[in-house]
Amino acid sequence: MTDKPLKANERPPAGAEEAAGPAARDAAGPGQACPAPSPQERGVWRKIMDRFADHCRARSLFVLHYCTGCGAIELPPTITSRFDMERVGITPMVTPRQADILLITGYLSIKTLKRVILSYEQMPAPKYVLGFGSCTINGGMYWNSYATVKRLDQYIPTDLFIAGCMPRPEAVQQVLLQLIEDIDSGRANAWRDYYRNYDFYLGNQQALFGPKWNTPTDVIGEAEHYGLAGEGTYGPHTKLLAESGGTPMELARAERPARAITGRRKP
Amino acid sequence: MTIPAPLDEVLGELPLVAARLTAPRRVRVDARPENLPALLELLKGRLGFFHLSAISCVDWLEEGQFELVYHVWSDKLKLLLSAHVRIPREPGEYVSIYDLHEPAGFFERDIHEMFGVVFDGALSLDRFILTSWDGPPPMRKDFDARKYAEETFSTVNYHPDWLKDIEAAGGGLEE
Amino acid sequence: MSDLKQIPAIPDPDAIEPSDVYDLYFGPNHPGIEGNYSIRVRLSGDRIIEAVADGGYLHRGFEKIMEERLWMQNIALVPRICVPDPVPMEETYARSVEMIGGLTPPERAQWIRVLMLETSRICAHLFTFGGNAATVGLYTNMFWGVTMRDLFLDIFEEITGARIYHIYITPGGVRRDLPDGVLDRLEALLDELERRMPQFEDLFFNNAVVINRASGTGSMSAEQALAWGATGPNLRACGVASDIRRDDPYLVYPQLDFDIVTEEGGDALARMMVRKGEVVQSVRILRQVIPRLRELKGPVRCPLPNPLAWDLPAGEAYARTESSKGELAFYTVSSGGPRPYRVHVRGASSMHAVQVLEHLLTGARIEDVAQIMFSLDACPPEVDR
Amino acid sequence: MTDITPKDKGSMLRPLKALSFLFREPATLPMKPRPAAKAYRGFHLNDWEKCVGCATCQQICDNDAIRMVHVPELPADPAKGVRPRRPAIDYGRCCWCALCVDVCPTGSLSMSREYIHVSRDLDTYLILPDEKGMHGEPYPRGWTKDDDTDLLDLTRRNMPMEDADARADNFSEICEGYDPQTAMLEASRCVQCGMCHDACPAHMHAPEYIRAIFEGDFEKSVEWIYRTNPFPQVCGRVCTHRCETACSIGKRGEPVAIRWLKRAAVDNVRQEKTIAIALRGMAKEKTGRKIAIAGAGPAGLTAAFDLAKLGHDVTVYEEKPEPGGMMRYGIPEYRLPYDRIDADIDVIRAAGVKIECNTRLGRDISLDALKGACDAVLLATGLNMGRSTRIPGSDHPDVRAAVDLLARITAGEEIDVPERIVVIGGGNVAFDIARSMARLQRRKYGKVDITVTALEERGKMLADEEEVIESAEEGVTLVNARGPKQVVIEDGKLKGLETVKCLSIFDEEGRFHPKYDENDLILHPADMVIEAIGQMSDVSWLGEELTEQLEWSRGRIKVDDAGHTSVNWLWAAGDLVRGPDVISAIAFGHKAAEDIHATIMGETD
Repeated sequence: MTDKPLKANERPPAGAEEAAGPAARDAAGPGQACPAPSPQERGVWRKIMDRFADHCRARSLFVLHYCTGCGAIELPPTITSRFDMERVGITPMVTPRQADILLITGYLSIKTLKRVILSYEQMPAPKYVLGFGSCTINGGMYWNSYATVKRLDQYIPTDLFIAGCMPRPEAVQQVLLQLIEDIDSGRANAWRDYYRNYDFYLGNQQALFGPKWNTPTDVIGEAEHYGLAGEGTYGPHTKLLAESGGTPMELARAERPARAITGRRKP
Repeated sequence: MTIPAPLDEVLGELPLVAARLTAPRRVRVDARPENLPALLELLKGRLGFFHLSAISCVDWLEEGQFELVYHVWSDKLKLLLSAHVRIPREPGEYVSIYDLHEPAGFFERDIHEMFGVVFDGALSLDRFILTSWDGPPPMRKDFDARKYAEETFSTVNYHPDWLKDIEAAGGGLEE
Repeated sequence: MSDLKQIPAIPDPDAIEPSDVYDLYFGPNHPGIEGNYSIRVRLSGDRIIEAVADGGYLHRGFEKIMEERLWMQNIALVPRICVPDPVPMEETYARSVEMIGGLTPPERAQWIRVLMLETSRICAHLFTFGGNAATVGLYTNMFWGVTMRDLFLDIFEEITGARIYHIYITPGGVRRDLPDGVLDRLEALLDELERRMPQFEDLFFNNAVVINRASGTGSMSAEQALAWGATGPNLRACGVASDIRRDDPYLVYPQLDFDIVTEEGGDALARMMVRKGEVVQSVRILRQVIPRLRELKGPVRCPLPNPLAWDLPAGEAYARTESSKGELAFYTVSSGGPRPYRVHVRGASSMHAVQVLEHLLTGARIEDVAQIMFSLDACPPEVDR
Repeated sequence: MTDITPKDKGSMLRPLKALSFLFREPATLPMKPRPAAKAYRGFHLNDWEKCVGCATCQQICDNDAIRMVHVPELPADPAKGVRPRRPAIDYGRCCWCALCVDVCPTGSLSMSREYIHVSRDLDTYLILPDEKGMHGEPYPRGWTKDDDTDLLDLTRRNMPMEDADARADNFSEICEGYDPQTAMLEASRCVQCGMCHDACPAHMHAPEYIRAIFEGDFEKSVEWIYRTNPFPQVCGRVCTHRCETACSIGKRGEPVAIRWLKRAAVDNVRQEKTIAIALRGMAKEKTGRKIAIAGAGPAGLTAAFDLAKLGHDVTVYEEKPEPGGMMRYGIPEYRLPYDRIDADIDVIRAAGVKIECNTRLGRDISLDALKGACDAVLLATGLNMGRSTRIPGSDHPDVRAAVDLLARITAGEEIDVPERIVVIGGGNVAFDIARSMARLQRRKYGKVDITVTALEERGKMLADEEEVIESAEEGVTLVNARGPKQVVIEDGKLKGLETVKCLSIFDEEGRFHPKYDENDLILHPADMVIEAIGQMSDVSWLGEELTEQLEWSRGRIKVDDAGHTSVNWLWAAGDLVRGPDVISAIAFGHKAAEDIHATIMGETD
């Protein structure tokens, strides 16, 4: 909610463009999964290890237990007896710190988006984001609403989208199976894009939350740690972080915290 | 279909604008702003209109008025009474009825948030939904949600292969 | 009852050492929260001094965008307002439009609507069973509840063409007639449900864990419930026999024979008992509706102009429905145009999720928060709209 | 509730109960998509054969999810109401409500039972649906349009009409017209797709004036009508309504009664109000230019009206005693009452147009004189001479031309009505004269004996369907697929018409070249044969000099699209140069007026 111009349609710097192999088509822009690092970056042994890690990782995935929108109503059926996802090692997890998958189940109000980004940044890499239904793709039913964001992939990188309003449990099954396959074959690398083009995503976030927007996670530090920091990581928006210096708690307080509307009236 | 006698009697005690039966078990009362609280108090005290179902607000931009509608239900009469008052859009201030109906706390807060109406003596006018909103109260008629959405959010600019082919042939998306 | 249940007086905030008092953000990302909702609690030890409901995470500005869409287009929008129980939304909107336009749906359509409403009530309650059981650690129950509900969703899919968002009830009737044989399948499913009810009973309502955890938790008196604006099952759990299907009847409910389920005590257990009773009553209603629909023939929609050229006369209507959560109401205003001038949604949970919840949480213990919220069956999207 | 105690405080064996569930059929389903329900609302299907690109789906979509795509290789046919456009669905917006399916006028849209699409490529979420489905795999059809779900009203409000015996012996108007209420109901069927606008030669704003009628604002409706057509009374009655042929509602049901709605609009507005509305946008000051128009038919008067509104000084010269041309002298009164024509012409007069009747070019006033006096001359004299079949005996005095008879009936002259009449021709004119004579016969003899011999088969008649039906109701006999062979004459007296079976009308190139079966002969006994096979123009008044100057093409004056002849100051419009019906003449009049204005004003500045 600020007059800052929106960066949504701005192409990110070259970080995401170095497309290779099957993922070439997907490197079209921000939010699309960007390709795995090219061979010269990592040694053969490391690559084998990566493959092995991916292979194991794909067999046990925790879904963050966060019902962001109406699509969440189809999650209980998906994880319980009828469409039992535990068959493929997928089960809900209550804390972001131990979750691998973040399901964005439909529309995101601006207020929720903040919490989603906080949760996403708390999740340890590699992490995967699935967009449920029309609302995450292009606004869906709420295309002309003042309260919901229209494009998920402008704010956090998204691995897979699934059509539907809302998607049936079978569809959810399919997207999860697809994700498993992508992880196994090392194609699910959207999370790298967040580090590679952090400035782009941060810019879009700031366009909504104001220039003082900040999170407790040191994303740039992590980017450097993963060796993913590129020219897309730093930029005009990341500069603002230093100046803002507000923690989410402070920002939350800045959100005029409500008082209870029950009990005795405050004097 | 007529207004039940006891209700008619109570309504007679106040200088009201009008009262009529709009549907089965639905009575519309147009009240003057100054005597609406008294009306609700009478109804609650005498005829068992205990349950405040909702407070609705309608923004009549042309008339420059907010219309506040208090829907109260009486289990005794099995009747839903909608009391309408019109207050000037500017400054848009009215009295709270929290002391009479506790649920009003929520509705007044909501109306304040969505229309910017200030209720004197309301329990709390804190933001509940739009905590980080700094635009005008969105439910006002002069707030153009679509324009706001177009300015604030970006949408996908599709360009699939089949469309490229059609464009090559001289066709394409129409506006 | 263990003395753990004896809730001491709420400590006076000023008397407490500041170090002893702390704020806790409970949700929105928390399994104990139904939907995307948040409660900010101020605790002294594990005792809640003050609870502040914090909603708006699911705000989509429904009332605003409905003003921009045609009367008929809005039928696609309304079910989204409350996900777990969408049918009453469609019904209430449709009825408010009918009241303005002076339409009366054909009789068959009215019976079909009742069928939809009661089936949806069963689904919603089964869902709540699951959630509520999970809050006391009984996951089997959740699995059963959700799976049972899913079988009903199959019936919905067959009738309406969608599992959750049916977009089936339109102003003037319903969109299409029932497909052949669906009534038989529904009846068979009801038998199955009745067969399973004792097992639910056994596993949940008759379970020492549940009883010890739930009885006395988040209890309110009838006076409090009325004063705080509680409606629906939550109010009936305090012994108040109030039900819009009886008091302010709509559709063909006057012709139907059912009881208003009430319980004493107004605590979490009582609320769940009421829901259990309502499932039984809904089955009873459906058992009356199905044979009626078998013999009753006729149209399911009254003729309307094409939706693009459909202007409603100027007017207003306040339609109320007894949803699974409580009193659901639409206040629709038409200025005589192709679109609504104003639609105000009175979500059934708007009281339960905010002030009732805040009241009940004050003085409760932190481990009871989830259970209290689930037992109120508050539906956040209804509050945020 | 605090005293409640569980029935059993949980014995140790309690868990064993679980064993009873061991043998229950598991609820878990195999890990693959189930087939969806019969009426499932999955991805869209669109039958491109049926779809006409009317974009009604786009209008109903509440999510702005449907956008029309122009596909060049598709056929475009405004007359039939077909546009080369197809809907594309944005699955980043769609909510699967299927309102587009329910509202689709052609019923081409439906939904499949396919519901899974997973991709990270956003471009795959914009789909141009066809019969093959989202991913080209065959899935059964899900939600389709049926009588319950159809949101459109496919039956038109019927027009109150005099029944056959009430009308059979008089010339009073048959159709009584819609009352405002019925008109509004009929207007509410329109989906505003605009096919009618494209199909109409004059491109009338039908969607706009229908919408205005639906809103009950008949004056606004008349205003919209007068933007493109100064003859609403006429066209509201006798227009060939190509708009209704194109109407997308007519693809499955009865098209919206656009013609009757136009009539209802003018019928429900007072004449003086109509005049006031029609003259809106009238030029404030005169241009001082003078323009002469020959022929007060639809083309000439339309041009006159436009030019007058532009501030020119316009005079129309008409040979007949009354203006209106074929509208008055060609169309019988029971279809188009004369006072209705007058009503339209009064509006045109009110615009300042001077109409001088009983003035024939070449006889009463010469073209040269006009050339000298005016800046431009427009010829719109139409086709006023009946064409002859030139079959043996067609020169007999009892072989008449339909147009002459019709004109004389209109003029109120006494014409001899024999007992038995045969009409040659299958067009509207043939039925006009047949039905007129039928009325006269009924008056004279109390019975009707008229045979219409049409070259075409019943299905391919040129005349409007209602003409054929109504004439039958009035006792006119129709004989199809008969070509005239000869008029049988015995000692100077006409005995009847001999016709021969017609096998085909057009040859391979589609030229008019009928083939006959010479062995299949029928004699239709009659005392009078009327030829109604078309008209031709009499341009003798042009004079040799001008006839030399002008370029000709196939017997007609050669003009460009705007009616400008090869002679600089001379324009020609209407039937004289191009046919065939009133609305085309009106359209032509507009074009000519525009061109004349541009040209003569262009000369100065």
